[in-house]
Amino acid sequence: MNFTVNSKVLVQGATEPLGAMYVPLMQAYGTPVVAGVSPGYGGQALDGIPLYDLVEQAVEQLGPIDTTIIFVPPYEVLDAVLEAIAAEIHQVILITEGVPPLDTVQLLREAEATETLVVGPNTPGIIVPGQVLLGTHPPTFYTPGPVGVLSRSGTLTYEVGLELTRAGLGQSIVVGIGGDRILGSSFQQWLQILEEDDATEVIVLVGEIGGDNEERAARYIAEALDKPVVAYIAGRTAPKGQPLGHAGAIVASRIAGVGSDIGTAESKLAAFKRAKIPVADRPSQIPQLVQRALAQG
Amino acid sequence: MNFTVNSKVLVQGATEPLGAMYVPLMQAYGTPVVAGVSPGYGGQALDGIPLYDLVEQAVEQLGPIDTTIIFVPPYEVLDAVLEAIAAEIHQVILITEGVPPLDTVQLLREAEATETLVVGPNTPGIIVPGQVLLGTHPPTFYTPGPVGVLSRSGTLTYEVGLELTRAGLGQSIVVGIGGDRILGSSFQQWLQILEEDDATEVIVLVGEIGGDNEERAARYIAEALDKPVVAYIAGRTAPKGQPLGHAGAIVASRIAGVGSDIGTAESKLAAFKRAKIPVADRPSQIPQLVQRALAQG
Amino acid sequence: MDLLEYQAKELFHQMGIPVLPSQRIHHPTDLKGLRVPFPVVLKSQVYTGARGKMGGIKFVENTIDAIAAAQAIFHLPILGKYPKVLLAEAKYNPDREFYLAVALDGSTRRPVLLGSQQGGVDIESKLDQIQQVVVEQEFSSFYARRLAIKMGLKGSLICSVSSIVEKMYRLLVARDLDLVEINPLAVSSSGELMALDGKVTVNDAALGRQSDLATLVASIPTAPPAACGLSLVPLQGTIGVLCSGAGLTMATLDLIAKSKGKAANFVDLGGDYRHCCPPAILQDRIRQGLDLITQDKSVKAVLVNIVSNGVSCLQVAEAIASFLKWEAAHRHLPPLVVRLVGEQFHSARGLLAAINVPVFESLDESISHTVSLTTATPALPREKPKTPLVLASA
Amino acid sequence: MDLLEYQAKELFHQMGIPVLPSQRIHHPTDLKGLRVPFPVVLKSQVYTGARGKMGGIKFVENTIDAIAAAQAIFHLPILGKYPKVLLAEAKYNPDREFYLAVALDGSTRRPVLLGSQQGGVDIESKLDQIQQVVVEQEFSSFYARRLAIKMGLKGSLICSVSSIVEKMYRLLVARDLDLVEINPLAVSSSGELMALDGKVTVNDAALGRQSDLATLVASIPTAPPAACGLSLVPLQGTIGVLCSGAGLTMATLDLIAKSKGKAANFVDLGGDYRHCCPPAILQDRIRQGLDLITQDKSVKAVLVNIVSNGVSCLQVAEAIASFLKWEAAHRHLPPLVVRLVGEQFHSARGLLAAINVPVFESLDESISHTVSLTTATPALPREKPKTPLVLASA
Repeated sequence: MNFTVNSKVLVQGATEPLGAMYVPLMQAYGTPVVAGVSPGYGGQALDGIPLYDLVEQAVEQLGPIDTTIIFVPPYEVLDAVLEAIAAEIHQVILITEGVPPLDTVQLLREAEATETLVVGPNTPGIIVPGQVLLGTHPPTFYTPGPVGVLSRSGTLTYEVGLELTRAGLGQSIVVGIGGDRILGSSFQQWLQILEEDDATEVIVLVGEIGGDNEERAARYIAEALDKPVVAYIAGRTAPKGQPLGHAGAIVASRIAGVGSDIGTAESKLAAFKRAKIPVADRPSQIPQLVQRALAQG
Repeated sequence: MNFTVNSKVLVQGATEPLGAMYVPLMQAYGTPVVAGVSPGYGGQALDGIPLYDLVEQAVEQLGPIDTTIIFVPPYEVLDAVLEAIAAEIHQVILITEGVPPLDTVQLLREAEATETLVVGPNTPGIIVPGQVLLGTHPPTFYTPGPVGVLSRSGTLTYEVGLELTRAGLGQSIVVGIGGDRILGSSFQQWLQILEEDDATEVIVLVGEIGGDNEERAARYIAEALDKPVVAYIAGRTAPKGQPLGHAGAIVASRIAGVGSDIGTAESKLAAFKRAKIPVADRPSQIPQLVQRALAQG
Repeated sequence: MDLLEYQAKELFHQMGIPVLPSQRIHHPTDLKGLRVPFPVVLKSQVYTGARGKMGGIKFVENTIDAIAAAQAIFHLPILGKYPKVLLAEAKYNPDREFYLAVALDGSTRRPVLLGSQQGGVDIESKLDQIQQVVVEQEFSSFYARRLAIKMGLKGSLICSVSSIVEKMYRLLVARDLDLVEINPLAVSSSGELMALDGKVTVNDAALGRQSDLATLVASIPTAPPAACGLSLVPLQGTIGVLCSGAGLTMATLDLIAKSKGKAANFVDLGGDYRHCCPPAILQDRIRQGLDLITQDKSVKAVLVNIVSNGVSCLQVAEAIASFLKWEAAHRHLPPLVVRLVGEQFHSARGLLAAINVPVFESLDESISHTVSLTTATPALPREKPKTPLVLASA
Repeated sequence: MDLLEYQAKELFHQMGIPVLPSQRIHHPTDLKGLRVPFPVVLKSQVYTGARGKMGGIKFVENTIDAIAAAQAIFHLPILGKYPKVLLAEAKYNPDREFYLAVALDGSTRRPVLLGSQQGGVDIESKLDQIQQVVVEQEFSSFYARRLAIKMGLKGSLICSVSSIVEKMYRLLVARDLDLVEINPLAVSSSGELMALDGKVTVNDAALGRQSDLATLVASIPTAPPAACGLSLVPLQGTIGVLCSGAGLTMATLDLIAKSKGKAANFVDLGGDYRHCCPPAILQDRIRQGLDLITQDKSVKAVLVNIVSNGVSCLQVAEAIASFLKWEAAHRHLPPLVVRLVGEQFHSARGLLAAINVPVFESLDESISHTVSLTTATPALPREKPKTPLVLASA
């Protein structure tokens, strides 16, 4: 894993509306964006970075690339990720929302086979405050410090970052794992990474109803984590959506090995309770719980 | 590579007409056929070997299996090979003729990713005379000895084996690489194996018109082989088939790096001549050339 | 988005999954022209697996009984919904009933095959008997046979059941589905298989490349709007909520409930990375969202909570001001409370203060203020509904 | 098996590859009802890329000229074949002509994408300008873009050309094809692309699961028989050859030529591992093969060379004897020479010797004997054609 200013960052879909909007923001923050890829734009430049028609051309010209940030439209995401993997890029930040889940399944099969880290899809990406912005986070909301933030949300992550920053609690890294049901990286994977990250002293986990990511994270925290964790869950009062038939409940419950109410706020809160993880009632309560965890740590 | 009596051999499609016919012949020769797989026949037996519904059940019951011989119908071959690979069988003898080439491409992608040796499709398989029969070769045509035989044909391979045996020249191994355009193992791969095989002193290469397998083999022999090779080419007077359009010629010629007459008898004979490999005029002349090669060696 | 049973069965039929002869009934009198021979099952086409217990399924032996039964079903609400159409299907007497499904699983990040020999109406009580096979690599038929073996099938049922599972999988992939379920899969004494009921869940994100399904889904009255359209979710309270991003919207609704307020409805404008609605068009979407929310007469106050990296506070404020200017001239609007953070906050607050719209930087404060507007009956004068007229006349 | 141009273009059209408006012409008078506006190109529908040079393509401006041109083309043999149908197509004036193809490559064991900016009639002389991309893993669009870049394309042509290459690839996979070629792909000055001529090679082994293509191919007069049917290949000489396996058949034909004999035709019975015709039915196939071969009046002698592990020599001999018994009663048959090896050789030789059919174990001897029958005019008495009658009366 290399998310530092000493890495090389590529942007796929640099000339798409979202790409064109966020490339200058990332550059302004000091992110080492070395090139953009947009088929048909090869030879042109965008905000001072060269554009290529193919990822492999960028690699050929600029040497190995560490991370690619993907802004291409949803139905082009699968191809963009396969192209990046074929060019031996092993960190993919997949910003785009609306990727058909079967495409995500297919790109993750290839990512697993090649040991490629995929963050997302449907994510604000990653910010290492004071160092590097790999996504859409508003930089002014964050400041360097000891709190690692993991979240399934976008704007709610900004909100939590802002609350921490205002309380004088800077962040070591803020990771949006993505809002989709099928995701490249899980809470569990990132907990493992942050457990070993020297800059991180406490972890904030921002969850949502749906899926079993929080339940699995809670079990993992109880079993394997030494650093303190503070959680928040959005959606306790959300109207119930259409359930995914019998199979939805069945799959989640069989795999998580718990009751079939998996995915509800109750299930997630119970899982955190079992794992003795303090849960904030509201975003503004998070800094207080973090401070308490830091004081005990 | 393990083609000995100390290996475990599975037959997929054991209850298919071809499977049912050749299983007893292979057993009679001493081939260690430990099980057959035919969905729906699990729990039954065939010629004293147990039948399973799934390959993984056979592996579960009998431990790791070295080689699977596949007799299933053409459109079921892709699935059978993927099933064998998923059960961690790394040697596949693919007897079936008529596999759609795109299925072969797909199964070979998976075979390459898992370092699985695929012999065929459309092949009589392998015989190690006096030891093991993995395919449809008529055992009485062969006898142990120092000649390694590599062939793209079926019955013509039997013919060549018989000529050698009658001339008192036994065989170390006889391999049908298969008659299709897309094949799992190439002449080149087997030449490399036989070069290092202590039992093999001379190699007979039985080629046919079409494709560039012989041309590539000739180049490889000239560059990398110490053991003597004798060749034979069938089809010098065959009526020209429908050529495969421009692309057919182009692909072969660009890859082989030679003229676009690639695939013709003339091209193959010229390639052998360049590589100084003696070519028999007729099958009955092969033993004589082999004897000469052995005498010189 | 779920398809109705008859739509799911049409897809099954196209894939070669066996279904019974059937006919759609739009009106009870359609039964006079019934081509399916009696006895026949009439089924209410609504979205629930439990309609049988609620009287939505009836067996009939002749036309007169059928018409009477159809009239009853058309007038029977199931979970509050009346069917627009019934399905008249041949009656089938299964020997056994299996359960089969293919779904996407977030934990393994793979499609999974599910199956049980104990299918039928009480599947929820038999969850622990359902077997599961994860499709690790590219699908191949042996995964389906693996499920059949795990289900405990023997002999010819291994291939006949796995062949149906394979078709369900191919349907899932070909049509970008989230779920394909057959329950029950009837098994006759001779081993014949028949999908008696089916469920298909379409993936909304994929509708843009599944034109057939998009047409089908559009015909369903409760269908959600196209991917990037705005959708108003109605609730039971008095506060309208306009928010950006699903997580923040849920958090906002939670906070309202915690402050004893009740949301009347909400519109989620979406996060920063929707390809079809980039931040550049957020201003338009704010105006549309406010319009949707304020059409609901039960809304006594509106909370706008926008957090975005793509659009400044001032741009949001301008969009709100422009909505108020245009709309307040035509109709009565409830008071607005705005919560903003980020660039140009102070300019934004100044702009909205000028038209008497309070702006907060703290989410908690914005919520307690909004809730107070709907609970304290005598509203403060400066938040009375007609204030925006000041701007309209300015 | 190649498709005709109009069939290939129909497939292109289904895949969304741009083709010109066109109409099939079965008879010159069909041109009176032509819906394609003039000027029009009339093209002979035969299998060769060089038909233009041979007069098989004509441009016409009006109906009278068109009918005359069509009559000429219908009566013009191309490589010995007359067209059954012409294609009337709108005339198009390309700015440039590209070459594109997707094929299967035996060396890399992968599909390959091929392309050049120098397409058109003289492609053979420009082979070294054709760029190639091997589709290593599962196909994805970037492989097609990689080809476009290698071809030297820039700007919007990268995506427009690669989109056509992608469609060609998807067509290859969806229809189990060996080759999809577009030459030329016309490029207009505005960058519009149009497939002016196309070639599609169907894979015979896959026809069993491509029912649409199987129907199409069956309509082609020179189509080969179904996968396991027997096929007689006609040649110019006097010896009929019945043999088992393609390699052995070719070797046998080579040996006949080496011995100054000339093959009249041959039937390859196939090897030991065809799923649809296992050794168990080899006896039937031997009888059918002999029937096909001996229908040809130019056959002066028949060589049967059967090497099989599935069927014994005696079984082969029985099949030959039974054929002779039945057929010789009805018609004159040329003399047979049989070459066998393997189990029960002596019983087989005994059986056939009894009906005066010589059996050899050596391939070389069987061939020199057969050739001698066709070159030495006065045949030996014991091989005279009517000998099998001995058996028939036995």
